[in-house]
Amino acid sequence: MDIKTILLLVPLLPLFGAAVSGLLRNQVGRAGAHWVTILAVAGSCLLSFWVLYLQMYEGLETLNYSVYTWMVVEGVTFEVGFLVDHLTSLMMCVVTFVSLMVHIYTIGYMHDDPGYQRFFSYINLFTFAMLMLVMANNFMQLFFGWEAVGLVSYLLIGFWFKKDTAIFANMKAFLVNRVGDFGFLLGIAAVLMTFGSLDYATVFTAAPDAAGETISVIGGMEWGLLTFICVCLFIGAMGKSAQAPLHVWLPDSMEGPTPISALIHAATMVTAGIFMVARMSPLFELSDAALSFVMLIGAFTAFFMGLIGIVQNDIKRVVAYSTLSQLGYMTVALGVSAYSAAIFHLMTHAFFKALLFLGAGSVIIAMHHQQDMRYMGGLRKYMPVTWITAWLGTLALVGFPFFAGFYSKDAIIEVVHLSERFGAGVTYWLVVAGVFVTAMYSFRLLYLTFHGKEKFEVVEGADPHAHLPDGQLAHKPHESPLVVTIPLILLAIPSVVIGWLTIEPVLFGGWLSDAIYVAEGNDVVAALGEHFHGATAMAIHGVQTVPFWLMLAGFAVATLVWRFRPGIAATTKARLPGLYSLLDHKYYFDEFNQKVFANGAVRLGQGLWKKADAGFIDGILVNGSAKLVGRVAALVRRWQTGFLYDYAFSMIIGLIAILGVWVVLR
Amino acid sequence: MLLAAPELLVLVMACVVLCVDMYLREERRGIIHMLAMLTLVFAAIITLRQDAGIPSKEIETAFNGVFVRDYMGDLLKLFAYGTLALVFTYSKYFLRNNGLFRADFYTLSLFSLLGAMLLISGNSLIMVYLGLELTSLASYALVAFNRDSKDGSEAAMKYFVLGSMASGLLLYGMSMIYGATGTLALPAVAEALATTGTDNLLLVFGMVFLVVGIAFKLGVAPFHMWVPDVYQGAPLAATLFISTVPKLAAFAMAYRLLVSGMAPLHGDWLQMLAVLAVASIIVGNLAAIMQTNIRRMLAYSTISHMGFVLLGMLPGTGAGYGASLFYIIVYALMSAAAFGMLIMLSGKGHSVQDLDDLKGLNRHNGWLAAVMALVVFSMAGVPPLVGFFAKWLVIEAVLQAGLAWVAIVAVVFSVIGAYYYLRVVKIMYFDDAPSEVVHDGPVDFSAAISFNGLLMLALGLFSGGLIAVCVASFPA
Amino acid sequence: MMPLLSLLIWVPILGGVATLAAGDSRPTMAKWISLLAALVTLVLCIPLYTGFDNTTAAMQFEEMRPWISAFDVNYHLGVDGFSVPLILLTAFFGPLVVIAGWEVIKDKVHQYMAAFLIMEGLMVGVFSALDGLLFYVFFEAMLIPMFLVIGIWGGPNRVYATIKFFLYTFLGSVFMLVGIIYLYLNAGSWAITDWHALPLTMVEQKWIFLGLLAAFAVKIPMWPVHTWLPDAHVEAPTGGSVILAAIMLKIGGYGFIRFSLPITPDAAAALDWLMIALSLVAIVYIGFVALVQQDMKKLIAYSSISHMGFVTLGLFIAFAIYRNSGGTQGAGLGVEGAMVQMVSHGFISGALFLCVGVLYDRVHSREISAYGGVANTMPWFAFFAVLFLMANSGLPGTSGFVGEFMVILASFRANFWFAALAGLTLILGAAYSLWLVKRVIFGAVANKDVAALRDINGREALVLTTLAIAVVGMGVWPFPVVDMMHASVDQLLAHVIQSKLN
Amino acid sequence: MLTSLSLAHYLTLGAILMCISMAGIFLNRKNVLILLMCIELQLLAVNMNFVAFSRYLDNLDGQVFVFFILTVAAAEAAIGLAILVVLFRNRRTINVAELDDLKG
Repeated sequence: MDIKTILLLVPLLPLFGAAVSGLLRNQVGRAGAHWVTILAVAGSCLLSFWVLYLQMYEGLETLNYSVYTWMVVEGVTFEVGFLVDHLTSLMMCVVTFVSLMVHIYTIGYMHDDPGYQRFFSYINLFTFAMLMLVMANNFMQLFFGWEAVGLVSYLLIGFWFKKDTAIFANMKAFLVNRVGDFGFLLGIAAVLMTFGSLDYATVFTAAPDAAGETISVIGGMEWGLLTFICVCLFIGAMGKSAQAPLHVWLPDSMEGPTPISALIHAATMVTAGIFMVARMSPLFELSDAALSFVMLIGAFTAFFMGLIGIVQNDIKRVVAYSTLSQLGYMTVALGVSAYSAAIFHLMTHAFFKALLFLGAGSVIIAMHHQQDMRYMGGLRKYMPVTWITAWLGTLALVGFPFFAGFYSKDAIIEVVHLSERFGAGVTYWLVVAGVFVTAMYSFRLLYLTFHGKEKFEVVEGADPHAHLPDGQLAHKPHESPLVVTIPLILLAIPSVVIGWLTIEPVLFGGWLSDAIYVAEGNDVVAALGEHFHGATAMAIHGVQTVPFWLMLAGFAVATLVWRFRPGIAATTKARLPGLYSLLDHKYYFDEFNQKVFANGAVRLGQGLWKKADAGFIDGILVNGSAKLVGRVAALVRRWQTGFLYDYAFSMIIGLIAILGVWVVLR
Repeated sequence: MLLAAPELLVLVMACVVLCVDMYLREERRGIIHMLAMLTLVFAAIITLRQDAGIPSKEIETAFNGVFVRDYMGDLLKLFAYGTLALVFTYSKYFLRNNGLFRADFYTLSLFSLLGAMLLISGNSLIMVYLGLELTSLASYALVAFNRDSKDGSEAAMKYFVLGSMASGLLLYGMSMIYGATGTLALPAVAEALATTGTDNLLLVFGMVFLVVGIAFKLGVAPFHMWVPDVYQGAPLAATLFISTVPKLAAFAMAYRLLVSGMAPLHGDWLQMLAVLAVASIIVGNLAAIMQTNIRRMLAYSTISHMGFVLLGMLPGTGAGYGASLFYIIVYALMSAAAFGMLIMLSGKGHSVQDLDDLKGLNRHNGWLAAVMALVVFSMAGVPPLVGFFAKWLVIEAVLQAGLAWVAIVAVVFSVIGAYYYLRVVKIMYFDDAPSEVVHDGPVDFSAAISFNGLLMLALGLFSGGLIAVCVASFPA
Repeated sequence: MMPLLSLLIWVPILGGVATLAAGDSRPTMAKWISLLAALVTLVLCIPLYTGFDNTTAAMQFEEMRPWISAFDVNYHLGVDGFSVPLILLTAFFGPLVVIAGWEVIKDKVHQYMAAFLIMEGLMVGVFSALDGLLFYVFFEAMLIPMFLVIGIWGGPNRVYATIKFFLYTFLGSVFMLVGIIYLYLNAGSWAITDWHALPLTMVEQKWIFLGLLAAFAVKIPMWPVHTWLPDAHVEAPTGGSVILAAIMLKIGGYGFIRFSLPITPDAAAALDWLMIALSLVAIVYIGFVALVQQDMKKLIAYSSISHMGFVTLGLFIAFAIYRNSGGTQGAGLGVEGAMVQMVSHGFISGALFLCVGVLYDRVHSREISAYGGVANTMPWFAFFAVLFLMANSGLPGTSGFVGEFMVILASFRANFWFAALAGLTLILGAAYSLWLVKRVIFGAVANKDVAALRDINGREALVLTTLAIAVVGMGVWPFPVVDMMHASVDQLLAHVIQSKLN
Repeated sequence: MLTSLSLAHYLTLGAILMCISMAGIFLNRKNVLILLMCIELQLLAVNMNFVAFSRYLDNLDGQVFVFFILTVAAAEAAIGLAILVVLFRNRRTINVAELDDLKG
């Protein structure tokens, strides 16, 4: 097959699957729906790996071509086209692989759901949109994919649309993303204005020439044009990749079914922002200010969102906050120009976080959709596969040496240490402290879920479909079916080994150098590479570093508090009520947004509508003038008294008036 | 002598109709109607024949120059016959239903027509006065011709007193013009003015009185007070008549007196007319809004229409007079249709007065409602109906005269006016009807009113011809 | 050669007359006649599209014959890149509206269908008239059928709404009438193209501009003369709302392109601040107002106003761009964006009103609070509704995105803040659209009315599918639409930056 | 002194008659008959003018006009009185102040 056909098939197969399973849902049936979608994604995945293989071993060059011309205006061509370089193919593989796993897993997870076909249609559509995003060769298509994944995310968070919380969460997710997209779109507009094109290659080539230009945003304040562009684009990334303060949607998105939490809200969509910044590295590299901004936002998110994870009780929310924190790490890496480190972490994170989510989902199936960890405990003996894979995922997450997360996270911490960017010092301490926090919430999750006493009781003879009170189950929890456990195992493998396998090519081997540009003097990864003597050596060296010991400390504290002395948690909570409620309320972001933005907008709308629109314009100007006319008309009418002498008088007055004006005043 | 052949025919036939009636039994009265209609047909044939082959700008005079035949006059006369034919067709139904089907109406109408024709052809102050009085006196009688109507007699009395007073004022003005110029012939007046100049107090005095007389006849504010009362009080057939033929004559009178006679004073009467027109448009539209009586509403709408007619006279150009002429013709046709429709809806022993009598017309008779809607939208000046083209032309004339503010006032008030026209449509189409009403007229009536309504549309879509004729009637 | 434009105008009008002739007693025949006429009109668009040469800005398919020769008025038709898309849009909606009213309208079917056909012909006339007076005649004549449609088949408050609609529009357009008569007196010709070339002083231009503005601002509508629209939409029957939103509003935008910009370029340049300010107010202010609506139709109506803000913004940023950069690069994007936005909004708003109509026919309420959980009982309807609402919020891949995207991109060249304020629609548009989805489509079944809903039938599915294809098609490949207007846009911009003074 | 009656005197007399007649029309709130008389008076004023001008200008046209006016005045009076009779028959009053059924 021609390479272009292959590349076209990669996104189109899932689109086809989505159309078939969605539009013909009654015709294909449940089995038909999952077969067609899984085959589509599997095909897409195979082709993606094939492309990767071609690049690795057949020397396939970077492809940059147009698929079709979207429109042409004033000589500016807007195209739908593909840019396939190493970064793209890496992303394609990650996306399709995780997606495939999730598809398979879904067979088990959504087994009884009436919206079975719809779900498969959505996740297939998502795969299409995400592939369009990563394969884009221009900003317009990027934005298209960007919003399309947002749409599918919206549909999937609200998949169970009867649940009020779900449809609130999905709206919130979309709107917060739109805030980001607002910035993103302005960034794109600035790009078009500056470069006269939206094509990546054209823009990146011309970028250095634009370095000196400025733009006046607020009267007189001159911004570097590129800084402006980058900050705007990054605001988009903040929305999509849930960086503070636009992170608020991600925890709520856990209202959706767990498979999509794994696929969209952990592994792929939320990393689109990271991918985008990496893709834009030729622009970001030209603006230190923007990079500092990126880094600080990332650092803030990495540390403070992790903290919240410690106090959450919903198993998925803990993982969600962990995702926020890990996305923060990636953002930090972007901020210090270590794009490849960010991508590397993105990749490892995709595997182990998908694993953790799917594991959590497996637990949730077993617990009959009970997600509160306070009613779990001791599940290890009921579901060993889930338990073991969860441990593996956790170890990867906390960055235990040799596990995937270790390599990527450690690399990030090291490059931050090496960076001299403004704010790198603070950032370093935040990301290092973050390691401790990560360990704490991660092990807390494991302990509360799989270890300790069972905090649920089995009520014999209860209706298995009835909604039981918290802490009661109709029958004993049991291990999930194969369609669930196999994806867990398949994801566990890369979670363990992918870091060790790929750190060298991805980080130091220049694998991404065709996609990522790092300015001289900014190349902290290269600086790190000078100390790199192989993956194994790095792991061994890792044991001697501060992060490792902090991780162990976190483990120790978690073990003590949640495994052996549960009282401590309660005591601490009672001792520090302020801190606890601050964390429990997630720093009051939601409350603030709800009060100020949501209610504010509604109140403003009401005011404008009732007062300005209905009151002033309609009431006074429109109906008011109608009334005025009516009133004057009534007066005019009274002139017509019906009396002959008044009529005559009026004529004579008229006559005299005319005479007066034309004869006397003449 | 031959020039006045149509007038002579109408005169003779008016007398014939009166006499024939005395020998007719009740059920044969249809003959009167036929005679009257034939009169109109023949008059039209004669007028057309006189007109044929003569260049449009050619003017012929008779009776020592007191009688003139020109293109404008012929056009007005033709339309006077035409509208009067419609009036007769509609009125027959009304007269029959109300036990008034006698020669009175026909004779009086024909005499009034004769007066109107003389007025149209009047080329001397005497002729204008005589024509005016003939048409007016017959109209007074028409208003009162339903002798048992309280409102009719009140209206007739008001009309008579005010009308006579207006004639008196007009005469007074004529006397001054005569004094200032020493002649009664209009062309001679104009000539005298051109040679002696216009800076003469007597002249201006006279002109004011003439303008007042014209304004009364047209029903222009503040000399409009008779219009609503007469329209409301008179028998429908009389209202129908008054709103058609005499209006055409009134325009001719305005043209003859002001343009043929006093063109050199254009600068003065232009401003008077502008003020009167604006006052009329404002008063007519405002007062109409508040009416619940449809005849009164139409009366006030007439007042505003007459304001628009005057607007066309402002620039003093052929195009402007053409616009006015077009407007007045269109007005006569619209008015005939509107009052004809009221007759149609009145039926036996009932006379439509309230707007609410039109309720739900669309449900009972969609076609009638459509015809009425065409008429009403035309009056409101909505294209593609002919009323719009009339308004357009006069607005153009006003702008040509450089009076942009007048144009703005006129269009704004025409929007206000649109409201009450829309209310008619609303009542016909949007309101629910009492179920027992049945509207059904004789075939010729239905045909005539349909024709009349469709004319609104046809004259709009193909307005080029009539507009061209109207404009060509005047020297550029 | 076949007088194509005349056919496009008169086939529906005569079809309407024929429908009327079918009479009250034969509704089925009336329906079929009207469908036939609408379809024939649509078919007549094919030669219009295929025969249109998009490489030139010259008027095509011209027809010219004297009409009112005493005043130089001609029956002069012709189309360029601005008119053709709008004519196609109009013809596209003809059959849809007929089909949409097929079973729903039970009372006076023949009049209903006839009104729409006549309106269709008149709207095509507006888009193809090259004679000022002819344009005005079509422009105003349209009011009559619409007035009747709202008034006869409308909701409980229809009388107020329809009279308000009529008088508002009428008031606006009489000022235009004064303006165009003035132009005629100066130019001695009613040909719009002659007016384009007519030199005018600044004072004249400003007055004429304001006169034209009065007509087009009401029509499009711009803040603060928009208040007729929500009322008209709420009360109008579904078909009325569809035509009103889908096509009639576009006439305002078209008027700016055909009249205001080329005839009074200097005034437009001098007053562009006003136009831009009003556009931005429309986008932002109306966005907030739309957010709090309780009535679905009102919400969509307000969202229409907000979307039309993009049209005026796209048209008038050209001057700011020219002042900034000395060139028109970017201005074309704005103008074409405005055009695309018009076409796209036609599809989307039409579709949305049809969706509301589908619900209204079943439950007889437009109140948002009367619904909830519609997706449970009407999954296919939910699919379409969400699609169109997403398009309404400017989702890429739907037509709603294209126009907004182009205008925002273009306005950035004029001023950062224009783009930023216009960009707020991304958030506001999504907020009101999605909140509507949340309250109406999603959620548990709210009441027994919703529980009793039947999903869309074949007729409704046909209409909505057609529109969905249009919306998605234009979102995925706007090329043909945009390509049609390049030459005309270039010519317009070249003309507009050329001062008419001195 | 009589010989020195000039045109102005006649015109003034005509004007005074005119004013009286008009004042009569709108001041009279009693009897419709008085209105008819006022109208006659008005015509008299006009005739006065015409005759005066005719003499002054030495032109007979004015006097001819006066004959016509007199004739018409007679017809007018006939019609007026006829209407008056009808009015009285219908309303049993000829009081001007009671003629206000039609108004507004």
